[in-house]
Amino acid sequence: MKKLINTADSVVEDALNGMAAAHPSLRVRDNVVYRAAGPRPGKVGLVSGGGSGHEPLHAGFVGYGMLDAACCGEIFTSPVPDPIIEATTSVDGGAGVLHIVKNYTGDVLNFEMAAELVEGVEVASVLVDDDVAVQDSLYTAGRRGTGATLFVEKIAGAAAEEGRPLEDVAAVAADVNRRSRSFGIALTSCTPPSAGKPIFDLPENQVELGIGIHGEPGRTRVPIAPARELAGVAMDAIHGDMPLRGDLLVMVNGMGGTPLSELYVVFGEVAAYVKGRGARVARSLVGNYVTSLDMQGFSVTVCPLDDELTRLWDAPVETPGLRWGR
Amino acid sequence: MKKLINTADSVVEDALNGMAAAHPSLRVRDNVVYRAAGPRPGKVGLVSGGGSGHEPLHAGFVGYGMLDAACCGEIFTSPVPDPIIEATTSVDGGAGVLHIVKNYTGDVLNFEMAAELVEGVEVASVLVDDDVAVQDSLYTAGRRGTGATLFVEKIAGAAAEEGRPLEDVAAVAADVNRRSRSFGIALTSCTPPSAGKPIFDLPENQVELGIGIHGEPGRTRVPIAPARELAGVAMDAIHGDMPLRGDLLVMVNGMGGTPLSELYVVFGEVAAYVKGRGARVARSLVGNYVTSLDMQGFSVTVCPLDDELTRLWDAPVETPGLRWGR
Amino acid sequence: MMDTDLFVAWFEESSRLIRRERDRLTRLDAAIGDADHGTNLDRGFSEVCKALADDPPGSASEVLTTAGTILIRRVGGAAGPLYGSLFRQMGRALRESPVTLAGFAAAFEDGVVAIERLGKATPGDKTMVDALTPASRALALAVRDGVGVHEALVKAADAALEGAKATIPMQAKKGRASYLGQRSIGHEDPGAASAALLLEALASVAG
Amino acid sequence: MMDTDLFVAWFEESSRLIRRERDRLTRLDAAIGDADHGTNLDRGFSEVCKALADDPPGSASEVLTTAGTILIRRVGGAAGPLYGSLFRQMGRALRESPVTLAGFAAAFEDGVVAIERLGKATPGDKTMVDALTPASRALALAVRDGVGVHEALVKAADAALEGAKATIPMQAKKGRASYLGQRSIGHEDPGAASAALLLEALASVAG
Ligand SMILES: Nc1ncnc2c1ncn2[C@@H]1O[C@H](COP(=O)(O)OP(=O)(O)O)[C@@H](O)[C@H]1O
Ligand SMILES: Nc1ncnc2c1ncn2[C@@H]1O[C@H](COP(=O)(O)OP(=O)(O)O)[C@@H](O)[C@H]1O
Ligand SMILES: [Mg+2]
Ligand SMILES: [Mg+2]
Ligand SMILES: [Mg+2]
Ligand SMILES: [Mg+2]
Repeated sequence: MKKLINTADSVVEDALNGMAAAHPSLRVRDNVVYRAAGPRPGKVGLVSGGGSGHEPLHAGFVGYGMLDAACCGEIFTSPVPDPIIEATTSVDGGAGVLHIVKNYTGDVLNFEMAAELVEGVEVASVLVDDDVAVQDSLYTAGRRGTGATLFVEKIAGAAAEEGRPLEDVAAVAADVNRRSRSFGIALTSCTPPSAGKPIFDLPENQVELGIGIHGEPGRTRVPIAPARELAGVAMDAIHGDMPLRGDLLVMVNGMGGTPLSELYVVFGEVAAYVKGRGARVARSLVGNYVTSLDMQGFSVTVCPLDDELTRLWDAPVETPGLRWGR
Repeated sequence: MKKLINTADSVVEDALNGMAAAHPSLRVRDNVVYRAAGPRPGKVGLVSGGGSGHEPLHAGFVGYGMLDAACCGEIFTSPVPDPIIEATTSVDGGAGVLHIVKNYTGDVLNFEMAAELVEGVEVASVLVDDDVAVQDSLYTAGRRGTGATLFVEKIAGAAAEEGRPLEDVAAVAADVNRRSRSFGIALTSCTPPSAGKPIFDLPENQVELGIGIHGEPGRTRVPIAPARELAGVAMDAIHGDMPLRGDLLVMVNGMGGTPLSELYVVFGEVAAYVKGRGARVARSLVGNYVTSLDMQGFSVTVCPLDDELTRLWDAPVETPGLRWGR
Repeated sequence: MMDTDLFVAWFEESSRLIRRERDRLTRLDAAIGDADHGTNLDRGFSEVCKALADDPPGSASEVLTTAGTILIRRVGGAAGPLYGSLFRQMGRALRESPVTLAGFAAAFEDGVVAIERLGKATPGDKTMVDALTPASRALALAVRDGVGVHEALVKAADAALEGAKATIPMQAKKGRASYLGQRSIGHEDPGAASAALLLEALASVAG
Repeated sequence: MMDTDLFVAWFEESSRLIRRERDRLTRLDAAIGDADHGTNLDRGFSEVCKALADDPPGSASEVLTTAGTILIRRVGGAAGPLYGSLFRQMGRALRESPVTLAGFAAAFEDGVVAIERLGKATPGDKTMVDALTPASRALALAVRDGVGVHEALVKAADAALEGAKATIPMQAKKGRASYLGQRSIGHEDPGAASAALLLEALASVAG
C-alpha cells in the first residue's frame, strides 16, 4: 500500500486538519466539520455524515447552500452517536435539524440512536437509497445511498437557506431521493489504509458492475468494454428502473482514482444515451464527488427535475466541493 | 491497461465532446475549446494549450476570468501550429492575444511557429517555468511549466477581464510565473492510452521525487515515507530556491489518481511547514488541477502574493475547473 | 457463580482475542463487506478495557453497561450499536451480583433479542445473530440440565463457533453482505466470527 | 541522380519502417521522455504518404516541402516542428530536379542546420542531431570522394545509426530527457533512433 498519509490511524483526523487549514469558512471539532459562521437563527440545520473515504462527500459539502455539519467516521465506518448528537445540537438555529442518512445499517443505527438521544432539538431524517444495483427486498438491507446524497444535500440545502420549515425541507429531500437513481462500475478496488491492501482483486481485463462506495464487490464481473458499452450498462440499469424522460439532472461521478478526462468520455456517452431516449440533460455534474478512496471507476446518478427543483439546484452554493452563484 | 475510453486514438476527441455536452458555456472546434460567448471586443484574448492528459488544465479553465481558448494536443503531445493560429485569430477582440506556454521544447516550438504565422493579431507570449526540480542551466531545456500555469491563467485572466492592455496582462502573467515555484512527487507512474502500460515502474515501497506532469521519471527515487516527510521534501526544495516569506498562494495539487483526502493530509503538513517558516498561507487550493493522467502523487506550488495579485486571484472566475464569485 | 471480576476478565480476554484475530476478521469483512470489522472491534474493546481499568465497576451489571456504552460510543458501523445494545441490555437485565448461570442465560437471551430487534435480523440472515442465538439456546439447555458454569459456557462457545461456520453457505439478507446477493455465499460472516470469539473468551476466563 | 519518385519512395519506406518500429521508439521515449515519439511519427508520416499519393508532386523540392509542412501540421511535440523544418529547409534548398548527390548533400546539411538553429541543440546533447550530423558529414565525404549515390546513402545510414547508438552513454542537455539529469545516461535517444530509420529508409529505396 502506497498512500500520502502519516499513519493509518490518523488519516481521518489529519485530512480534516488539512481541510480546516485550507478553508477558513470551516471549523473542525471532534471529527465534525461545521460552518465557521455557526447556525443561522430560524434556518433549518442540515447534518449529514458517514464513514470517511468518500471525499469530498460529506465534509466538502459543508457551507452556504448545503450542509451545516458533517460527521466524519473512520474510513468506511459510520460515525458513532455522540458526535452526531453534538453536531445536531450545535447547528440548531431553532427551526430544527434534518439528518441526511445514507441507507447502510451502520449509518442508520447510529443516526437513529443519536436522534433518540438528542434533547431539545426537533429532528427529522431522510434516508438516501438510490442505488439500483441492489434490489430493495426482504432479501437485502435495501438500496444503498450513493450519488443521490449530493443531490439531496444541495437541493435540501437550498430549501433550508430560503428559511423553509423543517417538514418542507425534509419533504424536498425525500422527493429528490425518491426521484434519483444511480449505478456504479469499478475498474479497480480500493485500499483502506487500515486494511493495507485492496478489498478485492479485479483481473486486468475485468470490471465490477453494480458497486457501492465502500469498495464492496459488485453484483457481477464482466470483461472490460469500451466506455460507450459501460455507460450503456449503467444507463440501462437506471432506465430499466425508472424510464428516462423530460429534463434530467445527470452526474457522472468518479470513484476517486479515475482521471477527469475519462469521466468526460463517459459523460459524452451518457448524454448521447439520454438524448437517444428522448430525454434531456438539463443540468449536469462531472467529477470526483462521491468517491471510494482510490478506486478507479464511475457512477451515474440521474434525477428528473421540475422547475422548482431546477431553481433550487441553481441556487447559490459555497462549499469546498461545490460552488456557484457566489 | 484499464481505462474508461472507447479507443486510444479517439480519447482526446471523445473527452472534448463530453466536455462540450457537459458545459453549454463552452464550444469545441478541431480540438480547441472556446468560450461559447466568443471574444469580447477590447479584451485581451488568452490562449493556452499543450498536450492533453493534464485535465482540468487547460480546457477546464476556459471561461470568464481565465482563458478564451485552450488548444488540446494528443495525450502529452503539444498541439500543432494550425489550431493555435486558428484559436488566436478567433479570440482576438482587437486588443491582441496572450499565449500562455508551458516551457517544454514541443510547446515552445509549436506556439512560436503559430505566433510567427498568425496574421493581423498582436501576439504576446509568456513562458511558464516553475518546476524547481529542474536546474535552469545550459545542461537542461530549462525548468518545466507545471502548477504555476493555473496561477498564471487565473491571474492574467482576471487582469484581461478588467480590460487592461496586452503588455500589462503579459507583464502580470510573467510576474506570477517569476514568483512561483513548484515541486512534485509521484507514488505511481501513469499509463498513456497509446502506450498501453505505465511509463515507468515504481517498486511498491518507492516514490519518485521531482517529477513533471508527463509521467517522466523524476530526478531520484527514495523509499516511501509519511506524508509529513514527503511534504517536507517538496517544501525544502521550494524554500531552498525561494525562501518563504509573507502572504503565500499555496496549491497542493493531485496528479490525477490521488484521492482528495490524501491531498488534504499533505496540505495540512504544507501549511504547518509554511507557518514554521514564519510565512502565511493567504490563499490556497487543494485538488486535482494539473494532472498526469492516472498518476498517483502530488505537487506543491507556491506564489508570494501582494495586494494587487490577491485582488486578481479573488476576482470572479467561472470555468468548469475553477469557479467563484459568480 | 459469576462474580464481577469474571465479567471484567471476559472483556480483557475478548479484547486480546479480537486483537489477535483482527486481520482475519477484517479479511472476512473484505470478502463480503468493507474490510473494517476487525479494526473497529479492536478499537472498541481496547477502549472498554481502559474504561474498566480506569474506574473498576462494582457489579456485573455495571461492567456490562459500561462496556455496551463504550462500544456504542467508539466502534461505529453496524457492529458498534449492535454489540453495544447486547451488553447494555444484559446490564439492564442483570440485577443480581454475583450472577447465577440461570440469571446470566436469561440476560444473554434478552441481549440477543435486543440485537434482533435493532437489526431486524433473524437466524439465517448471515449475521452475528447466527452465532449468538445458538449460544443462547445452549445456555438455556445447560441451565435446564443443571450443568456447571464452565461446562455451560464451553457449550455456548462451541454452539457460537458452529453457528458462525454455518453462515458460510448462507446468502446474506442483512448488512452490507446482502448487496452481494448470491456472491455472499461461501464466506463466513465477520460479525458471526467475532461473536464466536466473545463466547470463546468467556468460556476460557471461566475455566 | 535522384528523381522525384525516389523522394516519394523515401517517405513511403520511412513510414513503413516507423510503423514497424513504432513501439520501440515509444519505449525509448518512455525511458527518458513521455512515451509518445513512435505514435507521433507514425501518425505524421502516414499523413505525409497520403498527401503525396493524393496529389503527386512534380519535383523533389515539392515532395520535401509537402512532407515538411505535413509533419509540422500533424505531429506536434518537439519532433514535429524539428523534422518538419528539416524537410522544408531541404525543399527550399533543392532547386534542381532530378537531384545530384552533391545537391542532396548540401540541402541535407542546410536542413540539419535548420534543426540545430530551431532546437538550439549541438552534437552531444543527446538528440536527433547526434544521428543527423554524422549522416550529413558522411554525405559530404562521399561527394568529395565521388562515390555513387547508393553507396553514399548507405554510408550516411550507417553513420546515422552509429550516431544514434552513440547517444546511449550521453547525458541529455536538450528536450524532456534533460530533466532526468544523470538518469538519462544509458538510454538511446528516441529522436536519434528515428533519424537513423529515416536514413536507413533512403538507403534502401536508392538500392
Ligand atoms: N441488520 C443486522 N443485524 C444483525 N447484525 C448485522 C446487521 N447488519 C450487519 N450486521 C453484522 O455486522 C457485521 C459487520 O460489522 P462492521 O463491519 O463492523 O460494520 P459495517 O458493515 O458497517 O462495516 C456483519 O458481519 C453482521 O454480522
Ligand atoms: N531542442 C532539441 N533539439 C533537437 N532535438 C530535440 C530537441 N528537443 C527534443 N528533441 C528530439 O525530439 C525527441 C522527442 O520527440 P517527441 O517525443 O516526439 O516530442 P516530445 O519530447 O515533445 O514528446 C527527442 O528524442 C530528441 O531527439
Ligand atoms: Mg464499515
Ligand atoms: Mg510529448
Ligand atoms: Mg465492515
Ligand atoms: Mg515524447
